[in-house]
Amino acid sequence: GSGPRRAAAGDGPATGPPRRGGTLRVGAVGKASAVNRDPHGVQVNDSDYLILALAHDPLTVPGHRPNVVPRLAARWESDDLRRWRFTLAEGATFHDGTPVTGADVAWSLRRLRATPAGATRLPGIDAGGIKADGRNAVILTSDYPNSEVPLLARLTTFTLKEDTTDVTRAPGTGPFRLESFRDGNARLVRNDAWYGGEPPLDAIEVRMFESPQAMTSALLTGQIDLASNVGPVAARTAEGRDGVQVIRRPHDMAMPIVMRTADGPFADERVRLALRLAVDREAMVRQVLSGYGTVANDVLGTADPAYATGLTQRARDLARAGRLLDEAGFDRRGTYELFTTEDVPGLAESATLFATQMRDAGVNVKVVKQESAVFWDRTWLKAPLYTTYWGTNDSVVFFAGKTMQSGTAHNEAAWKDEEFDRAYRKAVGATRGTGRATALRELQRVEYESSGYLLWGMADGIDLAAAGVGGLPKLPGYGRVQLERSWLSA
Amino acid sequence: MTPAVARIDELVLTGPAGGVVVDVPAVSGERGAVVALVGPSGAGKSTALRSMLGVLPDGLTCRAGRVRVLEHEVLGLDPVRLRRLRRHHIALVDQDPASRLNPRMRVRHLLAELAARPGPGELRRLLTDVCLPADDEMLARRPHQLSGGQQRRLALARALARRPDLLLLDEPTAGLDPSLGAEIGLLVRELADRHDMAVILASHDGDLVGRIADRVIELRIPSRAPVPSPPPVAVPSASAVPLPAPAPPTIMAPPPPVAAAVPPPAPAPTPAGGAASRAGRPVRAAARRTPALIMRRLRARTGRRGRTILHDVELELGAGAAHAVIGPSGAGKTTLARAITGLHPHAEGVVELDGQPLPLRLARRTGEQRRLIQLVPQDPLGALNPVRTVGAVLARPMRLHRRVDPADVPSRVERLLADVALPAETVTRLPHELSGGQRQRVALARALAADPAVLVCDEVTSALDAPTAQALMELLMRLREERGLAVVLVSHDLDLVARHCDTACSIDRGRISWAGRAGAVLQRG
Amino acid sequence: MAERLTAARGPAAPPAWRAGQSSASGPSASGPSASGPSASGPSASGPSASGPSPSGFSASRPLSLLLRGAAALAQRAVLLAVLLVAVFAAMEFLPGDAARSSLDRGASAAAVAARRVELGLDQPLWNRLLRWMAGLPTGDLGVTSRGEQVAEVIGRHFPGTLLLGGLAFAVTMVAALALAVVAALRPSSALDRAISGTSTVVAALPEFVVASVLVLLFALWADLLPAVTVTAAGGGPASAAMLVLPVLSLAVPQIGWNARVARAALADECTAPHVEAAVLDGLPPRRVLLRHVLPGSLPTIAAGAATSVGMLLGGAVVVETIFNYPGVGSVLAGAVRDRDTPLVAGVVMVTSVAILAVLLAADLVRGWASVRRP
Amino acid sequence: MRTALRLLPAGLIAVIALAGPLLAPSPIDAPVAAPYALPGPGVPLGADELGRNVLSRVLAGGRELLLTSLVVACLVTVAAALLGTAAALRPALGRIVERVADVMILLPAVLAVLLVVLSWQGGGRVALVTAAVAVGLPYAIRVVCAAAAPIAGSGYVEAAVAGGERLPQLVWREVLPNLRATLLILLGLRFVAAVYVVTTAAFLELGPQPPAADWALMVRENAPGILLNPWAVVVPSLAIGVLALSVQTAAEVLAPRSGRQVVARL
Ligand SMILES: Nc1ncnc2c1ncn2[C@@H]1O[C@H](COP(=O)(O)OP(=O)(O)OP(=O)(O)O)[C@@H](O)[C@H]1O
Ligand SMILES: Nc1ncnc2c1ncn2[C@@H]1O[C@H](COP(=O)(O)OP(=O)(O)OP(=O)(O)O)[C@@H](O)[C@H]1O
Ligand SMILES: [Mg+2]
Ligand SMILES: [Mg+2]
Ligand code: NI
Repeated sequence: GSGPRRAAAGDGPATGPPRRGGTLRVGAVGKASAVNRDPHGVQVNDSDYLILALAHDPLTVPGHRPNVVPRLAARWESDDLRRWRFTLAEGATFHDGTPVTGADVAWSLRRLRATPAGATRLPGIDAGGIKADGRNAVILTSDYPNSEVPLLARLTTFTLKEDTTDVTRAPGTGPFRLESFRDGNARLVRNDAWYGGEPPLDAIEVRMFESPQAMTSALLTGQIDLASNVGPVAARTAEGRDGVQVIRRPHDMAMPIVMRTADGPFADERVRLALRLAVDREAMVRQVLSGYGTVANDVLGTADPAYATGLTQRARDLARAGRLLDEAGFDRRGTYELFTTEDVPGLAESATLFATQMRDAGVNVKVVKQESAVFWDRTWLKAPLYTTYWGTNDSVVFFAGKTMQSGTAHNEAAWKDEEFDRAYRKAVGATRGTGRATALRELQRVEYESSGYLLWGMADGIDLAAAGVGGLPKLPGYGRVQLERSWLSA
Repeated sequence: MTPAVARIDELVLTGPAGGVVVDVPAVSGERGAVVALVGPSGAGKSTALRSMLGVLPDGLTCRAGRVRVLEHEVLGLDPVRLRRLRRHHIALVDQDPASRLNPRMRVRHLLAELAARPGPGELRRLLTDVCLPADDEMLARRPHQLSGGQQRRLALARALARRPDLLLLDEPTAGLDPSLGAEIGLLVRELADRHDMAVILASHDGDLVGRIADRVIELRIPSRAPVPSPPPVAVPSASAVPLPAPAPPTIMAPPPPVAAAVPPPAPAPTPAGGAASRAGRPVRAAARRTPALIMRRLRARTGRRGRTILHDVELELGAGAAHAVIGPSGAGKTTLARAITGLHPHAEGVVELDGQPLPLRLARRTGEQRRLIQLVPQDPLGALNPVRTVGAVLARPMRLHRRVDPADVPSRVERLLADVALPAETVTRLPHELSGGQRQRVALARALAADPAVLVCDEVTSALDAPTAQALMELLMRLREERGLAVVLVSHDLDLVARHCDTACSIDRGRISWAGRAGAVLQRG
Repeated sequence: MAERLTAARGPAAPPAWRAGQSSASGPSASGPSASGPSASGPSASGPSASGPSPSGFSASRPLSLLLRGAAALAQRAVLLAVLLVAVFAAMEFLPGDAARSSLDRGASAAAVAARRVELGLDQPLWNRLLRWMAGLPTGDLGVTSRGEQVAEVIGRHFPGTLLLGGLAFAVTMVAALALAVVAALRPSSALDRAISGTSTVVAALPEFVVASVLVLLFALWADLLPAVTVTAAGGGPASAAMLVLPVLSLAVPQIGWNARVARAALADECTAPHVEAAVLDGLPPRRVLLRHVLPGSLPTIAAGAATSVGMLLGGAVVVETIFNYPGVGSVLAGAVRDRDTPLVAGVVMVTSVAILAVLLAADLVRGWASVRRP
Repeated sequence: MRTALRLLPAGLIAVIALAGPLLAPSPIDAPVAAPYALPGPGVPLGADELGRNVLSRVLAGGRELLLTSLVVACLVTVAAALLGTAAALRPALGRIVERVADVMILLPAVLAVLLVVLSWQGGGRVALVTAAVAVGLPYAIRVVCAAAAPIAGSGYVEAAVAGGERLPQLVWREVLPNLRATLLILLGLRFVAAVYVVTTAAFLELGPQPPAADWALMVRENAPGILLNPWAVVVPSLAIGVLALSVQTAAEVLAPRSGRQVVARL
């Protein structure tokens, strides 16, 4: 197929040593109606999250290998995987100069835990299990052994001063200090005293855009320097234009198709396997993602260092799919509705193309597009066949725990598998080592063979930047907000 | 002789079928001369006048046409020059001025937009010239706040406003009472004499023509389109009234300029006494029964809290009787007619029909009540739907009120047309394809199609030549006899009134100023 | 030729045209006196010749106008209330609710329920509606599902939309009228057909197509105008140039629509006899059009324009998104998506007031132009 | 003959819209090129968001839209013509009709469409048509009402009332024939507006569902790639415009010519 050409040759990232100074204008998508400035609130807007992440620090942040790296917490340790002690970074202070204490962190985490979604953000950790430990440490106690606690501490564990009331004006601990904010647009200036080392940029201006298209236009006409998460269409539009670099961050977004396992037409494992064999993954990546992505193998968590590369890559095998359907006694005369929504670019398109491909296997799939609110209210977790998406590419275990183990509230495919559950418990309960590795392999094998997910590929995250911008983040998911090492060439 | 300001050398128009519809003889008009075009309704008088503005009726083809106005061949003149000619040098006062005055403009602007020197003084002068009150209140009115005669005079004032070289008048005195007509006649004569205008007018008002015209040119209906003679009516003497025999264009000797000194030529041969005796019978017949239409203390205002324009008018009318309403222009005749029909929204009083009280608001009247009283309005052009053919217009009341077997409707329509002396082919025409007199007759025919008990005619003969008017009156006479139709006739034609009505009243400033036998109107002066 | 006329009737001519005639009574017993009283005031009092007329319709005019205005306003207020009830009911009808959409998709059922209580969604519709309405007189439009004051959100965003919509409306009306008039001056000419055809096609183009094409042409290729709006510190667009493309994208389809309506209304009115009369009076085409044709077709044109306001505000949702223009349109889109009833109702209310104002104006135009018979 | 000539484009576009699916060179839902590929061999209009043949989809995408929008446009125009003139003739009725219409004008189209279509589960096309009529009607009524008002005050309507005509006849015989130009334009514009509503519905995922080819849907789906392959958006947009234009011409040509023409050139 016609894979995407690499980012325009002449306009690679700025080279040379990082230069100090300059103001970076960053665009991020956000809806005016959904602006939320509470660090522990629900961030629907990229722009809000970007601003918060620059001004506040979570305890940990995503990394490449390992996938969790220190930020406000300099290190963490646990003996039994239940009692986790996070030690704060040396010299961490708030923007007003006061040092960050364990009490501040504990208060903030308890505040986070008390939000409506708190239980899913910090699963297994009660408010009572969050305690300051001395001046610069905090202890989190999990109900069960959980090796993933540091991972859970990524993203929204923003720290405010204890007993803050006005959260929108509270000083943060991050590399930049919020100078002004209006309607989702903000200006942040360098925090010279940041414990992680002084960022090169003088300031970052965040501009909120209603749509990726508007953001792309703004970048192409030089109104902004960095357009974050614009999607493949914008990337192709920008390709070949002078003065624009296209940054690909692989494994950014999963858009699996969910087949309900508990009941309905896809309850039979053979039917699910047949569909997985009938889908043309290469074509999906090529057509839906314009090639800006990679083929996947039905296992979620592709960027995890522990991701099972040993499993054979599934490829299209219509003959075998047909046989499996026959064996299962699948009714080919029926029409099966595939529900989808337009929340993220490419989602509805993937459903459409999937439906076309299924016709080759003799399965009639009819795409039903739903408005977002309807989809989440009526379809998600309930329908026999629907698309879903996960924007942060978390670890294998994270997905297993959040969406597949039998007890979770968000078991999208209503999947219950003894073997899987056992492997999961072993994986979370195991310290790093061979036991954990085997458990993880086992877990992924079961998932590969019989889960309700059909993960055909992973979309790249795509940012556009002006030619002079260097040091841009390369990580998938929310790793894209780490702009503290970015710089502008003269 | 001074060179002609305007001359029609020839003008022959043919209809869609190819037959000649209009054939205008040579016409010319010079400065200082008043030329009158006369002839039966539908002869082409209005067409001739309009041709001098460079317009021909659409739908007709011009087989031969040479019309010169002020050294310009106006048919086919380029638009810019034509417009300038119309703007500065020619003015036409149309036959139906009511519809041709912009309803959204005030008198002030209607005059000012054409005035050569639009100043307040000039506007007042114009109004005074046409015998309209020259006060601010008048200047602030809109056309629909004027009576029919006032509208006509306003249209005349508009024409005079630009001080044209050539003044074309289409029935300038239609709908005006005799004295006002005489006044307007004097004005026209003076325009020609003192201001050196060329005036060409079309009129059926023999009186006016006799008094002011220097030359009379008679138009006739081309032989191809014979006018059906009205069918023999029940009254024996009616058939004695002949239709005008088509006469060759005659150029009469110009009468002496002081028109008023010439006694008006007697227009009709029938002696007034004969009419009175004929009219006697229905009155007696009706007297035995209760009166068909009774009106008591009828008042009308211009608005809910507006000025009163009718004061306590009383009227009684027997079945088969004919009552005339005369009076100066703007007196309230039309208002009275409309109030009877239920069309004046701000009227109060009592109206009874055949002993039954009748609501004054039309909306409260039943369909049958509406059918029983029919109005022939003063402005027939406005009262005819521009997109409906004559045939449809006439057939509709018959079907609506189910007075005629549906199968018979076409033949009844044909009969009705013949009754009002219109050719049968008129059925397919649209209102704007008719002459003024023809429209008036269509409006009358429509009213008759409903088979009413009371017919209210508002100036139904104002656009008709005397013989045609006479024929219509005979028709009404016949219906009065046969069906007991009661007629309220609003008219300024005292001869007509004297000959065809039983009783009459005169309205002045909204009050009945006189009532008595119709024969007496002529003596009243 | 006109020159000669003027010369002949120069100042030398007698000032009164009918010199000597106005006083002549002669046989005319009813001449001037017949028409005199018809013009005089409420007089049962007799033949008062002239003078100011204290007739009813001019005396009580200001008062009755005021009363009528008040009545019209009251009527509109009721309309608005009805609409708001409808909006509340409509939002109730839609699947999903604000509690769920203001939470993570991961929120538990208990959390959703708690959030419903917090947002008052557990209350019956009427309760919520009444509570919301009770706050209206004090300018309190309630709180969004994200906890902001609705009035504040709208206050921040509505001026932008008003500016955008107002400009687009002005551009629309000027352009549409100009096109319609130009076309009407040359009926069934090539120009007329071209204008009619283009405006139909243009009216069929969705705003975002126009917007995308404009961005492509003027921003990405020609680099003449900014592609998107950048918000200045004050909240408005940073430069006036940023308004050009959004205004055009909004206006172009509406120009098409209004040009068509106006052209048709003009065509209908052109058949009126009084228009013909004006032409035969030799009035210049422009005058005929402006004074004789336009007033009659104004009600239709005004109605078209009034409906355009609604569509302009609707189009603002799309255009604001594409150009990243800070306005209330995008807030409305998001609020509907989030089932944020108070916010939707608040936005609908302010846009409705704007639309109502224009509808009222259209009604006034119609009242002015309509000819009531006596 | 001239009538036939003027009808030709309308006929052509109708034929394309109705028979298009048969003419399509490749299946409408199979990718044949890269997404948003520019025109090239086999894909004269390039490819759409999924690399499908734009030409095929344009050919296939008119039928439903044409029929739905035509139905909506006719319903709206007829209903508005009747209600609007009735309202102009009867001020009391007029006030009610107009006030109801006004409320509906104030309701944003998005909300109105959502309400009708979502509350009428399984209504499908009928629900969509209903919503489109409901959204379009108030606008149309206002225009008709305004246009009919002067005619309602004319002498011939008064004469007809005095002659005993009832409301339906007044509407049908006296007023409507005089509104020819306005009504025809209205029909054309309502068609366009109907397309609009169908597009809006598609925007709310309520209209035609993928992979159906539909001009309105295509315009919307391919909008993000307008810079990559403009044809995928421009061609269906133009198709809608041309369709509207031909609906308009057809209506003008086919409607009976009546009434006086513009008498004199201005
Ligand atoms: N709406 C109005 N506002 C002010 N004055 C009005 C209004 N309607 C009618 N009038 C006046 O009422 C008077 C009576 O009008 P009407 O039409 O009844 O007169 P008429 O007797 O029929 O006159 P004509 O012979 O000229 O037709 C006129 O002076 C007219 O100017
Ligand atoms: N557009 C048209 N189509 C067909 N016939 C027409 C058209 N216009 C006028 N006519 C006919 O031409 C003839 C002359 O009409 P015109 O108006 O000039 O008559 P007129 O002499 O003014 O009559 P009246 O005294 O009744 O006003 C009439 O028979 C009329 O029916
Ligand atoms: Mg005539
Ligand atoms: Mg009168
Ligand atoms: Ni001149």
